[in-house]
Amino acid sequence: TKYNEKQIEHNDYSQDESPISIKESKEETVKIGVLLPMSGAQSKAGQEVKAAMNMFVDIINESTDDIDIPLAQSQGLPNLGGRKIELVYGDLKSADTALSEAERLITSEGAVGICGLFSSANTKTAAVSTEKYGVPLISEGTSPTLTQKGYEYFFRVFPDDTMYVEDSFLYLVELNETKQADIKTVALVSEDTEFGKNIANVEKECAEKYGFSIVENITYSSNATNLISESLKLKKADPDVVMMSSYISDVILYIKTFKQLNYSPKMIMGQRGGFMTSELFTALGSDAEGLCSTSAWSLDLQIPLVAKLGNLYKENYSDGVDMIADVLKCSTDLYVLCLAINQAGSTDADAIKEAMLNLIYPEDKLFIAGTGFNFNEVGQNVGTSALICQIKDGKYQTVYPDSIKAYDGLFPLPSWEEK
Amino acid sequence: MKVILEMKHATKKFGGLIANEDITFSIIEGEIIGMVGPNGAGKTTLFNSISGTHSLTSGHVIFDGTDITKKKPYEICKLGIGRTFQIPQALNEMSVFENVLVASLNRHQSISAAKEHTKKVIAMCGLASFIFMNAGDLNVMQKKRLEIARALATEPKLLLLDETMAGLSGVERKEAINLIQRIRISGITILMIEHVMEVVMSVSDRVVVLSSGKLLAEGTPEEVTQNQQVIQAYLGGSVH
Amino acid sequence: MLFVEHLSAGYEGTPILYDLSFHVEKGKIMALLGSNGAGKTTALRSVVGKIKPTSGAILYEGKSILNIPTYKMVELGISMIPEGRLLFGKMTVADNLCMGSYRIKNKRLIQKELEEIYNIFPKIKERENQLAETLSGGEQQMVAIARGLMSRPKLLILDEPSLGLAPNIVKEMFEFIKKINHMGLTIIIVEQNAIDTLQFADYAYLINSGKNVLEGTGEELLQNKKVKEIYLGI
Amino acid sequence: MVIQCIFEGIVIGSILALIAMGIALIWGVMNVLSFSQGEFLMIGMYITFFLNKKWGIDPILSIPFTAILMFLIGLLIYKTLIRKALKGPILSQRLITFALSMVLVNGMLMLVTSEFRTIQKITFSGIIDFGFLVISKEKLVPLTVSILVTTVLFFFMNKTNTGKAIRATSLDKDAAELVGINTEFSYALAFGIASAIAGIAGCVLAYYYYITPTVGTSFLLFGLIAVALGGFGSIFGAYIGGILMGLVDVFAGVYFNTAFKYVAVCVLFMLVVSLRPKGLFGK
Amino acid sequence: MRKFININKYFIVKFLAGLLAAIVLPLFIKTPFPLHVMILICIWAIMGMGWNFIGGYAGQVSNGHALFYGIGAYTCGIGVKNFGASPWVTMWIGVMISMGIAFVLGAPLLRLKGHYFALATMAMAECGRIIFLNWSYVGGATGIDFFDRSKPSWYTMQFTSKYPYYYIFLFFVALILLLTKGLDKSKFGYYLRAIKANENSAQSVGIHTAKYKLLAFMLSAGIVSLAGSLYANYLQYIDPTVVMPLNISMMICLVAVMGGIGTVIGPLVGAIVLTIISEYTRATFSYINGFDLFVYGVLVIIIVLYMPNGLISLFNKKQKNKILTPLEMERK
Ligand SMILES: Nc1ncnc2c1ncn2[C@@H]1O[C@H](COP(=O)(O)OP(=O)(O)OP(=O)(O)O)[C@@H](O)[C@H]1O
Ligand SMILES: Nc1ncnc2c1ncn2[C@@H]1O[C@H](COP(=O)(O)OP(=O)(O)OP(=O)(O)O)[C@@H](O)[C@H]1O
Ligand SMILES: CC(C)C[C@H](N)C(=O)O
Ligand SMILES: [Mg+2]
Ligand SMILES: [Mg+2]
Repeated sequence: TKYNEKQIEHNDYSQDESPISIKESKEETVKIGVLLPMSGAQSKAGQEVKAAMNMFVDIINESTDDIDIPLAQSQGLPNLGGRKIELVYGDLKSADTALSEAERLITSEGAVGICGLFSSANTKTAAVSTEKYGVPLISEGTSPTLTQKGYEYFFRVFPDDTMYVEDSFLYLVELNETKQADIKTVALVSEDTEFGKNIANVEKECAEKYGFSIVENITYSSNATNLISESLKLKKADPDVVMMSSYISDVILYIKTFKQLNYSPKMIMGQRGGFMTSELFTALGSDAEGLCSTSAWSLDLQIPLVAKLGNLYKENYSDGVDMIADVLKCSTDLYVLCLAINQAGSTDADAIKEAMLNLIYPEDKLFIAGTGFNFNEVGQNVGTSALICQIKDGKYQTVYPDSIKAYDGLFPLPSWEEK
Repeated sequence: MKVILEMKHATKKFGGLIANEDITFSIIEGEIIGMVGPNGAGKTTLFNSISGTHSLTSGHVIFDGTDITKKKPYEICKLGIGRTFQIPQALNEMSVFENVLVASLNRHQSISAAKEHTKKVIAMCGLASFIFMNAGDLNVMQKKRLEIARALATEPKLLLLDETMAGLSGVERKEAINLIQRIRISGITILMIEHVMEVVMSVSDRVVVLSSGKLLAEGTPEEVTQNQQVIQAYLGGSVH
Repeated sequence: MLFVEHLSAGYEGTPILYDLSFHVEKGKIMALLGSNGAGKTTALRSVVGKIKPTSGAILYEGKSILNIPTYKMVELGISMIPEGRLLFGKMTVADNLCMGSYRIKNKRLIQKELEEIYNIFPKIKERENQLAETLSGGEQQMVAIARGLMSRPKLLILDEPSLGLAPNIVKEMFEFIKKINHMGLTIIIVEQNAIDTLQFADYAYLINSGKNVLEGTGEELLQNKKVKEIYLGI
Repeated sequence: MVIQCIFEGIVIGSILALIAMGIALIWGVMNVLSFSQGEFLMIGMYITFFLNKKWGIDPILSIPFTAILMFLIGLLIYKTLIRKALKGPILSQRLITFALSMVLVNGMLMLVTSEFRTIQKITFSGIIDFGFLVISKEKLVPLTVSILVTTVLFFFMNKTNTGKAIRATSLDKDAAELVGINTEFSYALAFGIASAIAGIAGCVLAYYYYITPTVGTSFLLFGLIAVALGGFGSIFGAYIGGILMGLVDVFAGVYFNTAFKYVAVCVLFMLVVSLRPKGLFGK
Repeated sequence: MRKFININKYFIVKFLAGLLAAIVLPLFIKTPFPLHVMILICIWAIMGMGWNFIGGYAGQVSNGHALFYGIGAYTCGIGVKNFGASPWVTMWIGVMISMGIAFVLGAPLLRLKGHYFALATMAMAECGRIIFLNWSYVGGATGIDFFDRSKPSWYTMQFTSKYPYYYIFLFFVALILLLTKGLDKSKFGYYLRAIKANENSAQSVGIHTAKYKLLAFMLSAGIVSLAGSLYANYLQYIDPTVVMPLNISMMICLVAVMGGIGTVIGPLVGAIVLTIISEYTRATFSYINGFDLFVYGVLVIIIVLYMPNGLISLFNKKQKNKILTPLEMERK
């Protein structure tokens, strides 16, 4: 098969490996490289991820009895003689710094795995380094292309864009069926970098598949100073659902612009990014009510561990900010990596990879939606599943799938005057 | 007697202002022509039209048989007209030597030949002690001398000098007159604007007088200075 | 009124003036002569604080003005008309003149001064609303002088005012300088037009290479053989 | 739709014009292309934000305070940095303001994090819906303020003695000193005023925009272009340049393509300056 | 004549010594990060030297060279990805395309002066970026990664080790350094400097200013494009935000200005200092949000403020503004 060919290629790629050998770290700690945006508009999200990662590091390094998940009760990684985890940070400014920072973390800092807050573009370049040095890279870059490239050391714990988008449309279908929502038309709004462009493509396919017609397909400049013309076009097209993939700045601007133009869409379905941030609440206040976003986790999941982790985070790590799905996702990546290292009992990349592919995790100790951590050969966790949240009372509340929903989704949204 | 420059009905307007109006005269090879006239008469404007800094509103400039009315300054320079600016335009960040060198490159392809030529021109213009000086730091008179040097270094057939003698003391004037005569001997025709009548009188073969944009008089220095109109418009009372 | 004693000055390590002294009495016209590059302009610039002298003293009305910044000179009553004009090219002629009286708050005085100046230079009035940079060289020189006068100075410093002016204008200007001098203005003038200048100057200095060479009343210098030979070229 | 576009275009243009005004002033007087103007805008927005958060002061009411505070900040930056930079070549001045903007953005990031904030308590809000035109009251603020600022600045620069002195300084520093103008003061004043205008722009922008340390950067390029489009040295030109860009932005987005609306703006700019190398109103 | 050869000899000795040092230095480096920094230095040096022709020598400060950088990068990327062409060939095609674009856009834009030119080039680069971002043939926002193992490394210029990159890039640095040196004191160099000093008077001494400006613009576009090609091969992934952002345009200037514009080795010096500052502040200070860029900005300000003529002014204190005495004149 295609994949096998690629894998073979990669095998000999790693054989004629660079002359620079990485020393097996003999220090006490196991170092894990964390790449986060430290400056720029996304650095707040970066900070939150950092805090959440610190929480997991503390859970692993200290014995934390009240959180009943593997590695919590012991100190450090038991299979490595109790060696502790240490995070080494790198800055994500752009895709090319992702490459050099990943490299620096691996070669200069001795990181045995890389995780962090990545966009797909940054993941791609970071993967150039991690593949080269044979170091596991766990990223929530959601572009499906990442798992199609034949990367050997790449893993994704949560869904990719196809799953998210598919879920969004399934939700629309459900609304039509159960609530006679009569949704026929959608408009696609996506920012013009990799993140938005990819999602728009998947959305187009899905819309066709589920029989929705696209009445407007807007690509906009992600550093736009205004989104007037975009919003005017939407208002004119008046779709039943606006599907958006945007970063936080644009989400805020769109919602404000909609309001100023007295345009109230019946439904706004966001694809994480800006729709899955804590800043949404502080910036938009009540205007954020009713926005939907795909997600893979939510504080209202009916799992006791979720609330426990959420509280621990909120009280000790984040100055009272609630845990957001994307923050949990990235920090869970770190946790999963630690699980694999522990299971492997070594920091050798191939051992970790092996452990990753055969990760054993007690199902009763899960704190995410889905069935667990079962990675397929391309590095995608098949045990994960997507869900959809709507903002209600200043919180993300699960509305789909039915099995785990916290409340009945609101459709259509009230107009601005009624709100 | 070969006519080297010919102005035919040259007119230049700036918006409503007519700076040059229907000016016709010609210059013969080897001559030194003085151009005088009240301030604002349009002398510099005429220079600018000849050298291509701006183009005439109507009329023609014929140089050495070619119509150069619409040509660009660098083309005109290549054809053999060198000019100085009334308000010196030195290449400020460069040294005096480099200033002249750049001009020498107009006729010399190789740097070393141009350097040799530069040295000659600099010596001729008495700038030798300033060669390493930044042109921007020269004082006004020195800049004017540099202007002459640069114009000369392009090896022109016709040299346009715009008030290069202003502000020279007696001895220096003598030197400058000397320089001009030497330039003429080397076969260069000169058209010079000058307010210092002493200089105009002593070197020019002919004098052209402009006033309010029009050609007021033309003739030998003596003729012109006797001209009542000229005395009234320009010289004011007696001549010295 | 102004005493300059043992002045030494220069540019970034290039000394130009060595031990130069001159002075001017109230109500008199003093001329500074010297060949090109002698340092006349440098001396005047030192007086108005444009360059910091390395040593020496400058006393104006009995007080040292060595460390006073240039812009305060106008307040003290010193106005300089620089070599090379330095007009505000993108401003109209009227605005240029108006800037000359920047330090005067009395509108009436300004108006009066303006009228006087327009009398002397009718040409300027014609060009009142033209941008200064589009004026002819000579016109610009007139505006520069006019602007200098607008601040109603007590001491007027002129650096080669006749530069680029038509002969008839030069004559008029010299007449004018005499006139304002009679009205009580003290004047320092640097000129290459030495014969005319010496004729009306009360006192004059000849400098060379930044040092005093000769001094005396206008007449004395006019008669001096050395001046005639070396400087006037007669 | 067209009417709505015109309205929105002018509103966006008004903000750009306000930013452009400060840039035009610094450009005109000091001949510096100030890359930090966007950051002054950002700081102005934060001042407005904190005033609002602490004391509930409406952004409009905080204009005087923000303007004065920004004026002082501008003075401080002038005294510590720009004054010295002015002695260097033009290009290094530009790069210093570029580096300054980096310092300001990241300094702010360290102080207040990148968290996106908006002003919650505003008095002047709501919409008037005419059907063919929706006017949001918040947007009337930039509209009026920018016209006011332009007029005041225009009169200040052209009719008052101090304004003329600033202009004179910009034309010839040496000559200005000779006629008794304290050029240092002129520069400082001009820089201060430019910062204050950025502060005012911050106030009105904060009315309906998000606030984050990087917010100024995206406005900067268009502010710069607006100045050049209008023709530098012309305050009126900067205003028109801004409005024009706002209109092109909206119309190109609606009737051409949203992804390429900035291409339209840039191309318009390049066309205009290729035909008129000194901008529309430049002399 | 001999005099000038002497000067050249002196330069060549310095040049060879520097080259030798640059060649042996990596042998003492044990970790890849410093080598990575050195590779970046090479890239920035090439860019700085390229920009130097138009911005430094001719004084037409372009703030839009990211466009050419991007074009260089994309030509290589697309060449490898879509045509399997070797970068050794495609980078020259990139140079041609960049020069072509510089030719077309340069004609109208170079008529602009000062800040206008800077802004117009900035707008030009912005257009380029947005067009590439939305142009699906070149991968749009997704960019292209053209990692290709099916052909030999020397053919694709894709190596697993950093050493080959370093030496290839170093070769180009040396090449362009020599080119700059050759042009520095040539007619072309003098003409550009004259244009920078005063276009009006340059014209009046017979310089076809428009032509020379255009030549300089094209030359610099070509060289910057080359840098883009090389970098693309190093990164093996490009998208418009990596190779075409406004920041790159500004950084190119910064490199040249920091080192000293209009000088031969200025941009090289600037590249060394700036890259080291940039990479090491990030490696050291990025644990606090924004701190590294803050430090970086402060350092840049300090250096540019206190050395407005570039770091190079530390080395050669020119005996400027000297009025020669008659004695010295004779010796000359
Ligand atoms: N670019 C321009 N725009 C408008 N008017 C101009 C321009 N250039 C020159 N003038 C006007 O044209 C007239 C002629 O100017 P010009 O410089 O040719 O005079 P000139 O004879 O050289 O005088 P001077 O002896 O004082 O130098 C002047 O009245 C001047 O104001
Ligand atoms: N900015 C400067 N830097 C260095 N040297 C300078 C500078 N300005 C003037 N000089 C030099 O100082 C010397 C004296 O100049 P100054 O202008 O004082 O002479 P001057 O007596 O006024 O001559 P002129 O009659 O030509 O006006 C000249 O050799 C000049 O080159
Ligand atoms: C941070 C997220 C918006 C990144 C996004 N999931 C991507 O793959 O690009
Ligand atoms: Mg003239
Ligand atoms: Mg002088």
